[in-house]
Formats: sequence, structure tokens, C-alpha cells
Amino acid sequence: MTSIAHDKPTQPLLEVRNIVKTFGGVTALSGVTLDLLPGEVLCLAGENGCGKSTLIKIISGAEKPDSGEIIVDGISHSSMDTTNAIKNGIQVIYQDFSLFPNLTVAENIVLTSAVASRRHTYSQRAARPAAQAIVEELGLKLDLDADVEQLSVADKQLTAICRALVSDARILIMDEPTTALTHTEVERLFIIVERLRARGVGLIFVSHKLDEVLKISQRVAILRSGKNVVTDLASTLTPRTIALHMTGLELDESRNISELPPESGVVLELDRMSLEGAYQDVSFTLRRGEILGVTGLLGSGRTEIAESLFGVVPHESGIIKIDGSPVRIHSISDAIKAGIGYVPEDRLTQGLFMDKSIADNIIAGSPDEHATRLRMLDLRAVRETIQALFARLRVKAPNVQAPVRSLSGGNAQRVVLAKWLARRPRILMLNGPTVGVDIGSKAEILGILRAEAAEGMGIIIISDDAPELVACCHRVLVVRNGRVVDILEGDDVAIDTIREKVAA
Amino acid sequence: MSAISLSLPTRLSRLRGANNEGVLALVLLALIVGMSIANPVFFTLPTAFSILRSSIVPLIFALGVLMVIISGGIDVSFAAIAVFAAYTTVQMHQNGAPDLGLVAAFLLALLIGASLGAINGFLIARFRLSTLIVTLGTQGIFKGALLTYVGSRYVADLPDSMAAVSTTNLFAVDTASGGAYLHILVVPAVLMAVGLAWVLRYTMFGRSIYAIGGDVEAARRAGIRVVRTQMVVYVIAGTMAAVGGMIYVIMERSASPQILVGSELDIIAAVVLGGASIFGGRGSVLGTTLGVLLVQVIFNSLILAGVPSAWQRTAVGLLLILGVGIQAITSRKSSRAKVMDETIQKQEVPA
Amino acid sequence: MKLTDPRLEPLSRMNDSVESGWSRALALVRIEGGVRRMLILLAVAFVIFAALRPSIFLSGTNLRNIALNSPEIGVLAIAMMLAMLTGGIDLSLVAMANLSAITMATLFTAMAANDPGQAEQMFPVIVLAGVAVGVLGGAINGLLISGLGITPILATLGTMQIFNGIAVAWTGGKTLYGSPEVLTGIGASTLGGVPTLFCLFVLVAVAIGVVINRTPLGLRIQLQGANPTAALYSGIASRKILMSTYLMTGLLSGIAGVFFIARNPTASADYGASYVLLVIVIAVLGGTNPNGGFATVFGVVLATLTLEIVSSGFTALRLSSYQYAIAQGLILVAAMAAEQIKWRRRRNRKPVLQPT
Amino acid sequence: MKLLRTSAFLALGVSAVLMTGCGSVNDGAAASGASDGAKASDMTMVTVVKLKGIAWFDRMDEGVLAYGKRAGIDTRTEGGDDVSPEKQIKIIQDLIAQKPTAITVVPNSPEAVANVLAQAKAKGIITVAHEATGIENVDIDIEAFDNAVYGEKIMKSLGTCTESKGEYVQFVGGLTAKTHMEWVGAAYDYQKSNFPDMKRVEDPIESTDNEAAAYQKAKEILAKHPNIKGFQGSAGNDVPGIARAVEEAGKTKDICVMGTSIPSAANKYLATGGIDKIFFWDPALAGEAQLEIARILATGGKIEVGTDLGIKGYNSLKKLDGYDNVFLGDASIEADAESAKQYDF
Repeated sequence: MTSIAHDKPTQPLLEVRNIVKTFGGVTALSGVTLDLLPGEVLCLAGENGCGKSTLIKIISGAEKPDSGEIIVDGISHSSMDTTNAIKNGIQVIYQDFSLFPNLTVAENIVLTSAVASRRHTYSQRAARPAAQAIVEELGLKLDLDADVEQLSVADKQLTAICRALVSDARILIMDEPTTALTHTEVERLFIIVERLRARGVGLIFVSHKLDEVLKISQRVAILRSGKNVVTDLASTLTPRTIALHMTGLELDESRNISELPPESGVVLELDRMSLEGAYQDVSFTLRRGEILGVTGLLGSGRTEIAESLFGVVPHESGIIKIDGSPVRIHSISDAIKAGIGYVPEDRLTQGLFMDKSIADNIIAGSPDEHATRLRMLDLRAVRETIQALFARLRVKAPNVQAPVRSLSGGNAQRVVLAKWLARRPRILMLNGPTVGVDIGSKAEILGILRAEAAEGMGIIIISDDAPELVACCHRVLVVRNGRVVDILEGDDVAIDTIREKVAA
Repeated sequence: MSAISLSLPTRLSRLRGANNEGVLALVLLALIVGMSIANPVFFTLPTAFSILRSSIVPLIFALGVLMVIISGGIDVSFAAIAVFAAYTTVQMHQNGAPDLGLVAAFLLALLIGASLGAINGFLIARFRLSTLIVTLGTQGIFKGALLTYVGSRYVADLPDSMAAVSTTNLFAVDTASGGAYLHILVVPAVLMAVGLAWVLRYTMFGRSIYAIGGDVEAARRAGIRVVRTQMVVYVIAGTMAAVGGMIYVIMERSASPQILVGSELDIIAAVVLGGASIFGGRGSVLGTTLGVLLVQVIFNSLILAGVPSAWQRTAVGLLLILGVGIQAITSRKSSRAKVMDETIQKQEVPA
Repeated sequence: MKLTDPRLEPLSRMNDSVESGWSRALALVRIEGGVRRMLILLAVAFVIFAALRPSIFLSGTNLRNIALNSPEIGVLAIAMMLAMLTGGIDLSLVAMANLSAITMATLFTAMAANDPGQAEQMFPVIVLAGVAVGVLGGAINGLLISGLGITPILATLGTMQIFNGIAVAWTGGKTLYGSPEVLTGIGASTLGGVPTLFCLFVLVAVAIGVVINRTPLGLRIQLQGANPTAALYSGIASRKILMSTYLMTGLLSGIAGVFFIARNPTASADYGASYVLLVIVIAVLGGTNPNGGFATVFGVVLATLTLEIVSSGFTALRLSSYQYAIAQGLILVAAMAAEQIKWRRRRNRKPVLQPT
Repeated sequence: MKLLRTSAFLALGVSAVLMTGCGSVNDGAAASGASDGAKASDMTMVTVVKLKGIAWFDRMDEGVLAYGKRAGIDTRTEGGDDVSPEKQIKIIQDLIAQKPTAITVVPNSPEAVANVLAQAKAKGIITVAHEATGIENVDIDIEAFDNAVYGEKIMKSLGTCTESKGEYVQFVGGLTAKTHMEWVGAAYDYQKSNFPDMKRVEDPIESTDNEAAAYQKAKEILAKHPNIKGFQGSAGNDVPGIARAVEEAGKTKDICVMGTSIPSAANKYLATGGIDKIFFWDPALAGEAQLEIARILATGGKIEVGTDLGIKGYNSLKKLDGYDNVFLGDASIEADAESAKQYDF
């Protein structure tokens, strides 16, 4: 709780004092205090459920606090509303982006500031240059006229960043801004952040990637269970100490892979698989019990390879062999029949039935495996599967009937994982398995994957989180321009090597 | 696809329009050509004017429904609102109120329509109820209230000011195949279409409707006053319904509380056919207009085309399915093409 | 799939909070929101009318008539609920039911012209043919929706016109007369005082309830409606699911056609036109989410009975059909608004999950 | 698979019904019967009409109420809020529970309500129908006239108007509307044998009893058959819609428009010559006639050939050949611009 020494005492842009918020008797925030100075990046750290999101919502006016005050430029407010927050220069880039899927990129960028300006008319012709300007300023490649619906996750995120920046925000809150960005894109974002700091903008940065946190922020505020634990200069902290403050646990990101027994056979073999315009001549093998990392820039074709293997966009040529025999994968059901499972990139829309119960989600991929001979659900088997996975994956939820919407990112990802484990696929592919997942959950999810691999499952992790790949992958495939350019093995599986190969 | 140079598909997709309007226009054209071959009389000015005339009221309704559908809702109560507003206005005159004059009569009807629309809007925006549920409910309430409390009599004679408009034509042309008359009330319909197109495209209110239809939560976070905008949408939809009702009554030269109700699904079909997404966020005035015209051509050409009357209902259904089917197939193809485009684009990102 | 079985063992190896959560969930789930609301509404409606006009409303005749009127509407409402469960809608239900009834009447008349006795014996074949026509209609809908990808509201609006048009052309607009005695007999009979048709309706409802909640197909239908994209990525073949759903709605329409003709040995193209909107009202009143993913058969059955009771009660009170239309609208809106307010309050109370 | 199971369920249910001794929905019919000499003040009679809230049945309601006042009987009309057989069935069912003395009905589909009327009869309720020739399970069906004669009468006028030649078209409210089909059928037959130079150029066209639709279809007809000489309408909204199209085409003088309608809807066009003649009967009197028959039956009287109901047009009932219980009045009215003015409905 030490207040940091500055050269001269500047008035904070934003102060929150003793914010208390309860939801039906459960305390989400109990007296949280925070200040943000002009030109600084304050990192807000904490595990999912620690109250970060609630705090952001209160600052941005989406929720009202029970007590406490929000002071912007020295003026105290007992609560905010969204319009007031925007008027006061507060902008939030939400984790789910809050974009309009049916509108173009340009419009998404411009609309919010147009709303805040309370003008009545809207001119597409005037709007586009403004959007163009910010996109160019950030050095991005975004098709301004594309519908946001059709963008990749990363492009959506970039659009959301552009939108926040276009309206001259003075207080910018970024909720996990880098989760879907590749390393180079993160670097670019950081340059932008520096530029904003120079302009006197204050940024609150929420991230689970601790090395990034320390790199970008001047101060770090750590919350645990709705309380301030520590606020300190970034230079005095290490990932280890942050993790310790957040979880009370020691963080282990060291390389931990099992020895593959020499007799363990090849479960998947690709021979010159190609899809025009996406990837060419992709060949690799995956052994039983092996965890294979696939990395590369966004658009390198890494996601397309996975989606072809899963039958979403079928490949055009080449041979896929599973357990030595060639298989035809032209649809998702082909892939599933062949024993392939896929945890998709976009968890919320592709992976989960948000309003359905955890139980329904877990069983969603394997109703036939839990059917009696009369094509009825075998309720006993269903129950056993759900209970076993619920317990084994340690999903934190009041019960299995709770809707998935009520879960945090890490717990939601466990549910997606559970859906596939309920089927026991031979090969499980995971695209960004720990994106938006807190540290504790991340370690647990990797642990689960290691355990599954140890039991003979072949696992492919598509990720650009180098530490994560190093932590659990036997080998790492580097994809560039639709081709596999490197297969890193043994000591080559190291953070710096991976980053270097990806960016080459 | 791959054999053709990239520019052609792009150009084609421009032609197709954001909501498949191009394909719809082609379907409409094909239908007109087909009908004209079946019976040359179809391809004459009187027929064209007649179809335009029959499209006036459906178009006005469809515009209101379009706005509601873009905002992510659906409205099945507009016909009830239309009858309520128009019949009540006429009935007041019938009960001894002086002839208000056309403008005042319209204003009264619009006021009624706006109030009923406000009821819809209030229930939807405040209670966050499903729009289908609310408008299904209010549809019954409005019609029931009209017949219970306002009256049920057929009114044969409109106030003079309204009756005068009934037989006014914008122009009348004598052609070989008989007189062709374009009714004056085409004008307000066209004005409303143009007006709504402008509002949707060039005002913050219009863009807010799209935004809300795209993602309500995001709209709220962006500072759009969702409740207020939804209220306004339903008030305007109610007002437009009232205009439609008044025009219907004027063109019919009589008023009865039993008119219009039952036509809701045809109107909604025309709007969806016009490319509006039933899930909200998408739709255009141009597409809706084409959709309405297509449905009206289907409805009003079967006798000319020589379809026996016993088979006309079937023919309407078949043509509808045909039109929608072509739409569905082409839009599916285009979405497949989009996936390809996207991957190509990604490929071009420099490393 | 819903784990509503009260015998369900608590998760033995879970920690305490999870365990108490279970029992809380069970208490909540046993009577789900929509169903509970409908039970209350039903009881309230019944008590009001029973109190106001006991001699008429509580008479055996009236109660039996309510039970006699419900099956055909109820079966169609369940079909509508199924379509809505996948996020669709089926406007062609009544038209299919009429085609089914017309098929049966035509077949019977044709057979009876040759040999009346044999026509009677062929009654199962005739019924099967009627149901088959419904299934065929459903197959056409399914093909258009799952195969061609046409929006359900447009596809079924089109097929409604087509089926209805075929019925008109087939009958020349006339009402056909004729149905096997057995069928008419079933329509007029009671089992222990309850009309047989109502018992059959309950059977159908239970069967559909089992399909939705206790079979892989039903689970997939629910998931498909809840999130089509996630369903795709979970390996749920949406085409197959939609096809099965619309086959089922067709089947139910066919059954409704059998109910039509059992109640009244006539068949015509324009019977039941007012049911098209009514069954949508019943389905949503019964707790079906028109956007898909959520519905209960029990709720729909209760909604059917509630509206029947209110409508009978209104006639007993000598109120007009227009006043009933107002009441129906008010019930729909008020019930949903009450539910929504309660739901929102509950959501605000929902605890934030604490990390352990 | 699930189809199989569902059908298994069904089969099970059906066989269960067949095996258990079945009751009947008509059980417990306390066939009180119509006791002779019942007092008028104890009687309740309900007229179930096709649809509430339209001019025609509003007028019938006037007759029903007037009759009730006069006879001291509790009378009223009931009806659905749209034209549907299923709503009428439901209303009659609900009425049975109230045990009125008589139910009179103007059915949307005579066949469809026959079954529920049987239930009413079983409970001892007197049943009378109107506009429903051939309906089963009613004590008496009273028609304002013989449908065939009525159709011929319209054609006679139309033929005279078109000077026995030229093309003509018939409109019906719905292809499923039985009386409409009978009228146009009889008219068509009459034309074939009496006006050989006239030609029906289309099958009967369906207006869905919607004036706008009648107008549109008439315009199509005018475009397709420029030499058309005559229109026959059946639903009340047919001729006004047709007349509007004819007026707009400027052919009021060349084309004869005739058919069933009501004065209030047709007056405007009768005045301009758009409609040449309308045919109808007074629904108020038809309503009274139904109730009077019910009263006679309730007090033990009989309806026979020649019975005088004391209501204009129903002074000497005739019996329709081939039916036991169908009686005809002579209540049809034809009116031109002048004579239509005296009717206020």
C-alpha cells in the first residue's frame, strides 16, 4: 500500500476510494482504493473473480457501487453512468470487445465517439477518414469496409483498440488487450501505449501475461478477493512475486514434459496437406502421449491447419493418417468420428452454450456415447461423466446446473475441455487454450493436458504464448506463410528461439 | 472461383449488395419477364401502376417492420395499430365530430398510432421482454379494445376531406390497354421510404438502431441510450402503421375494424425476403422495397398468368419458396466465397 | 438433458459449498420458472371462474369440454415449441394437419365406397396414412430449412400456402365428410371420465418430453437452438437435427390431423386457421424462448389448459370474444413481465464466484 | 427411431382405449327435454354467428335483441373474433355447459359444427341453424330462400343487364364457402341453359371476403379480359371492390356488377352506377326467424310446410326437397340504387 514517490505531486487523473460492491449479500469489492496518474500505466492484476471486472464496470459506469467515491480530475462522483464516463474521458476496451458485428470496421471505430458527442446526424463520408487516421497512426492493416462479424479475433481486438483511442480518451482501461495478439502485434501496441503516455493519458491495464505486465506498466495494483493486496512499483516486482500476491501460491512456469516412451506410436500423420490460399504442403507427425505446439503469426495458417484437421474448412489435397490408416476429413463429424477433438479459439461463440448449464455443456459433444441401446440417454452414465469431470477439472461453480455464463474465463475453458474429455478423443487440438485464463487456472489446465497426454492422448496446442509452449510441449511447429518452416525439438524449445523463429 | 480474377467476384459482390438486394432484383426481374411471357397484358403501364398502387400500404407497413427488425425485434401488432388508429379517427367523425380536414385527421391518427407504439416500446424497453411476446399480446389487446370500446360498424362514407383523396391520381395515362392511373398516395409511400433510408443511414438515431440490433450490450456500453432508442423505434413504427392504416382506409373509401389484421406474416415475409436479418442488425430500405414488390407481383399476377383459382394459393407458396430459395442458395455461396477471400487476405499479410 | 432427478446423489467428493449448491439447484429446478408460473396462472384462472360461475364452470360438461378442446391445440403448440426450440418457427402446422385429415377422409370415403366393412377394418392404415402425410410435409419443411438454408419463417410461410393450396385444390374447397367409426368412437369416448383424446394428448406430450429431455437427439436439439455455432464445433450435425425437428413437427401435425377428424368426422382446407397465431402464443406463454434453446413441454401443456379455461370462463361470464382477446394479450404480457422482473431480481442477487 | 417410439406410444394409447370399456363424452346427458309449455321468462336462447363485429351480424344482433324483448326471452349473440369453424365449435361447447333453451347457429362450416351440435341435442338443447343447408344434428335449418333459386335470380338479372351476351366472371368469398359456391354454381348452370351467348371466362375467383383483394383481382380481370361484360359477387365485400375497379377503368356503363352485398357497403357504388343491383336478405329478420322457430319447438309446437313465423319473408315456410329439416322462407331482397336507400344496415 505504499504510495509511490514522484518527482512532484501531480493530481491523479482518477482516484477510486473505498469502493464497496455486493451482489445479493456476496461481497465483490470491499473497500478498494486506487489512483491513476497522468502518463502512467497501472496494471491491475488478480485472479479471475478477484473483483477486477467489477471494478472496471464501476469506473466505466456499467455498475453502481454500494459506497465509496470515484474522483475524476479532483471532482468526486458517487457513481458513474456510461455516458458520463465517456464524457470524462474514460474509455474501456472490454475483453469481449463489445463491437457491433453487423457494422463495418470504420463505423465501429467512429460510432462510440459520435454517440458521446451527442450529434444527431451521422456521415459515413466524414467518419471514414477519422477511422482511417487512427488505423494508420497505429500502423495497422485493417479493412475498414469489412463487417466486424467476419474479422478474426485479433482484428476485432485491434478494432476495439482503435475505437477507444479515436475519441481522445484520457483514462483508458484495457481488459486483457493482448490475449489475441501475436508477439509483434503486442510490441506494436506497446509502442502505441508509450505514445499515449507521452500525451498524458493514464492507462489501466489488465492482463494475465505477467512478463508483459512488468514490461509495460509503471505500477502494479494487485487485488485478491475484492481487496487491495499490494500496490507497488513495477520495478520492484517479478512475475513470481506478483503471482504469489495474486494467488498466494508459487508459480511454476518451468518446462515440465514427460518422457515419451520409445514404443509410443504415431497417432496422427499429415502428408503434404494443402488448402489453396491458406497453407501448403503441411507434413508432420504426432505421437501418442505427445504434446505438440503449433505457433506462428496470426494469418500464418496455423488456425486454418487446425480447422482443416477438424473438418471446418476441409483440406484440398494431401493425406491424413490416423493410427497409420488414411482417413477422409470433409466435415466436423468426419473429424470427430476419426477421434479428433478441437477446443476453438473463440470460446464464447464457438465453444460454449453460454445460457445452458455446465452439465449440458459437458455432455454436448458426446450424447451418443452416453446412450442406451434404445437411443435414450443413460442418465447414470451421464451423471457419472459429469461429476467425474466436474471434480477432476475442478470447475469452480455452485453446481453443475449453473449456466456457463456465470463462470469466469478459466472455468469456462475447463468446461470446453471437459466437453472433449467426455468423448476421450485420440487427438485433441486446442487453439489458444489459456487465452483470457488466470494464472492459477492456466497452470491447472496445462496440468490436465499433461495428464491426458500421459495416458496416451495426442495433443496439439496452437498458441503464441511462448512460455506456455515451452512449459508443456515436446516439440513446437513454427508456421509461416502457410508452410511449416521449423520443427523445434529438445533444447530448441525455448522462449527466445520460438519468438525469433516466429518473427523471422 | 479461383480461376476468375479477384476483381470480378468483388465487383459481383458489390452488385449483389450488402443484403443480397441485387439477387432479389434479378429474381423480381425474372418473375416480371416470366409473367409477361405468360400473358403480354402483364407488361403494360396499367398493370405496373396497379401493382404499385397495391404496394403502397404493404410498403409503409414493411418500412415500420424493417426498422423494428433491424433493431433486433419483430412486430406483429402493426396491423392492429393501423386499424385502431384509422378506424377510431373515422369513427369520431361518424359520431358527430366535425370533419377535421385531412391534415388534422392524419395528425389524430398518427397520435393514436404513436401512443399504441409507445405501449409496445414501453413494455419492450422497460421490462426487456421478447418483442414477439409483447406484440403478440398487444395485437390482441388493441383489436379487442377497438371492437369492444370503439365500435364495430362498417363505415361506408369517409369524411369528405378524406374521401376527396380517394379518387385523386398523380397521373392518368390513356394507353391502348386502357387507362393507367397512378394513385396520389404513392407519393407519401415513396417519401417515407426515402425518409427512412436517410434516417437509417445518416442519423445517429438510425445508426443506433443498427448498433442495438447488432449487440444490445455493446450499444449500452457505447453510451447509446438503448431504452430511449427502442421507445422511439416503436413509437415511429406505430406512427407509420397509423399512416398505413389511414392510407388503406382512404384507398378503400370505407372503414371497418376487421380490415388488415391477418396480413402481418405477409409483410414480415416481404421484409425478410428483402434481406433483413430476423436476428437484427441488418436490412435496407431498398431490399425491403424490392421484397414488397416481389410479393405484390406474385399476389397480383396469377389471374393474368392463367393460374386456375383453385391453385392460386399453392402458386403463391411455390413462388415465395422459389424466390427465397434462390436468395438462400446465393447468399450461402457468397458466404463460402467470403471464407476463401478471407484466407487469401490473411495470406497477403507480410511477415 | 436436465438432471432433475430428485434421487440424484450429491457430489460426494465435492466440497461443502458445491454440495449445498446442489440441493439449492434441485429445489430450484424441480419446478422451473416457466412451469411454476403456468401452474400459478392455471390455478388462479380456475379459482376465479369457479368462484364467479360455479354452476356453469364447474359442471362436468364444461370441464370435459375443456379437456376435449385442448388436445388438437396442445399438440400443435408442442410442435411449435419444438420448432422454436431450434430457434425456428413453423407456420405450416395447421395446413399440414388439415392435409392429414383430408387424406384420411378421402381414403376412408374411397374405401367405403367399395366395401364399408373393409374400410372400417383398414382404420390403422388410414390413420397411418394421415400421419405419414404430416411427416411428409415436415420432411419438405426440413429439406427447405436444413438443406437449402431458408429462414424457417419464410420457408414455412411458403409451405403453409402450398399445403393449404393443395388442400383447396384437392377438395375443391368442400368440406369432406367421413371417418372410420373407430376413430370417431375414440373421439367421443372417455377413460374414467376423462376424454380419451385428452389422454392421448398427455401421452404425446410425455413422449415429446422424453425425446427432448432424455435422448441424445433432444439434447442436440436444445443445444442447436442455444448456440448453432457452438453446436457445429461440438460435432452436432445441424442439418440432421433440423431435419429431425421438422419431421417431428410434421408428425405432430399429422397427429393433430387425426385429432381433428376423431373429434369431428370432417376435414376441410380452412379448419383451424386461427390456431396459427394461437399456438405461438401458447408456446411462448408456456415458457418457450422463441430464440431457441429453452422450452418445457409441461409448461406448454399448462399454457394450453390455461387459455382454454380462460376462454371457457369468459363465455360463462357472457363476455365477448373480443374481451377474451384483450384478456389473452394481457395474460401473455403480464405473465412475461412478472417473470422478467423476478428473473432480473434473482440475477442481481447472484453471488460472484469467489476463488478458493 | 424416435418416430417409432412415439407411434408405439400412440398405438399403446389407442389399444388401451379399445380394450377398456370406454365411456362417452356425451355421458350423463340429463336429457331434460323441452318441457311443454315452458315459460318464456325462463328461456335463454343464444345465436352463434360466424363472426362478431361486422355489419351483417351486428344487424342480426339487432334482430335477436329485438325479438328477445318482444318475446320476453333472454336472447343474445355470440361469435368468434375471426371467421373460423374451430372458434364456433368452442363457443357452442362452452354454451352447452350453460344449458340454454336453444342454440341457433349460422355456421362457418356446417359439417364441422355438426358433431358439437349433436352434443347439444343430447343435452336437450334445441338447435336451429341458418345458412347451412344439409347440416346434421339440428332440429330445424331455416334458410331465407333456396340457394339455387337465389343464384338463378342473380344470373337472371345479370343476363338481362348484359343483354344475354358477353363474358362474365364470378367471385366467391372463399372457395371453401359452401353457400357462395352453391350460388355461383346455380347461376352458372342457369346461364349455360338460358344465356348460351354468355361465357364464364374464369373459374370462381376467391376474394377472401376482402374488399382490397376483390378490387385487385377485378383489376386483373379487366386487364386480362378487356371485353368483360359482367361480374357476379358473393361475399359482401366483393361487389364494392369490383365496382371500384370498374369505376376506375371508366367502364361503369359497359359492365354489369351484381351480387350479394349489404346496402350500407354498396350504396355509394349503387349511386355511381358502379354496382347495378345487389341481392341480400335481412339478417335481423333471419335472426328473429331462428329464435321464433326455437320458441315454437320449446313450447311443444311443430314446424311444418306453411308455418307462419309472423316475420316478414317467413310467412309461409316451404320445405326443401330431399331434406327433412330444411325450411325455406321467401326473404330474398333485390335492390337497386333507389330501393337500397330504405335499409339502414
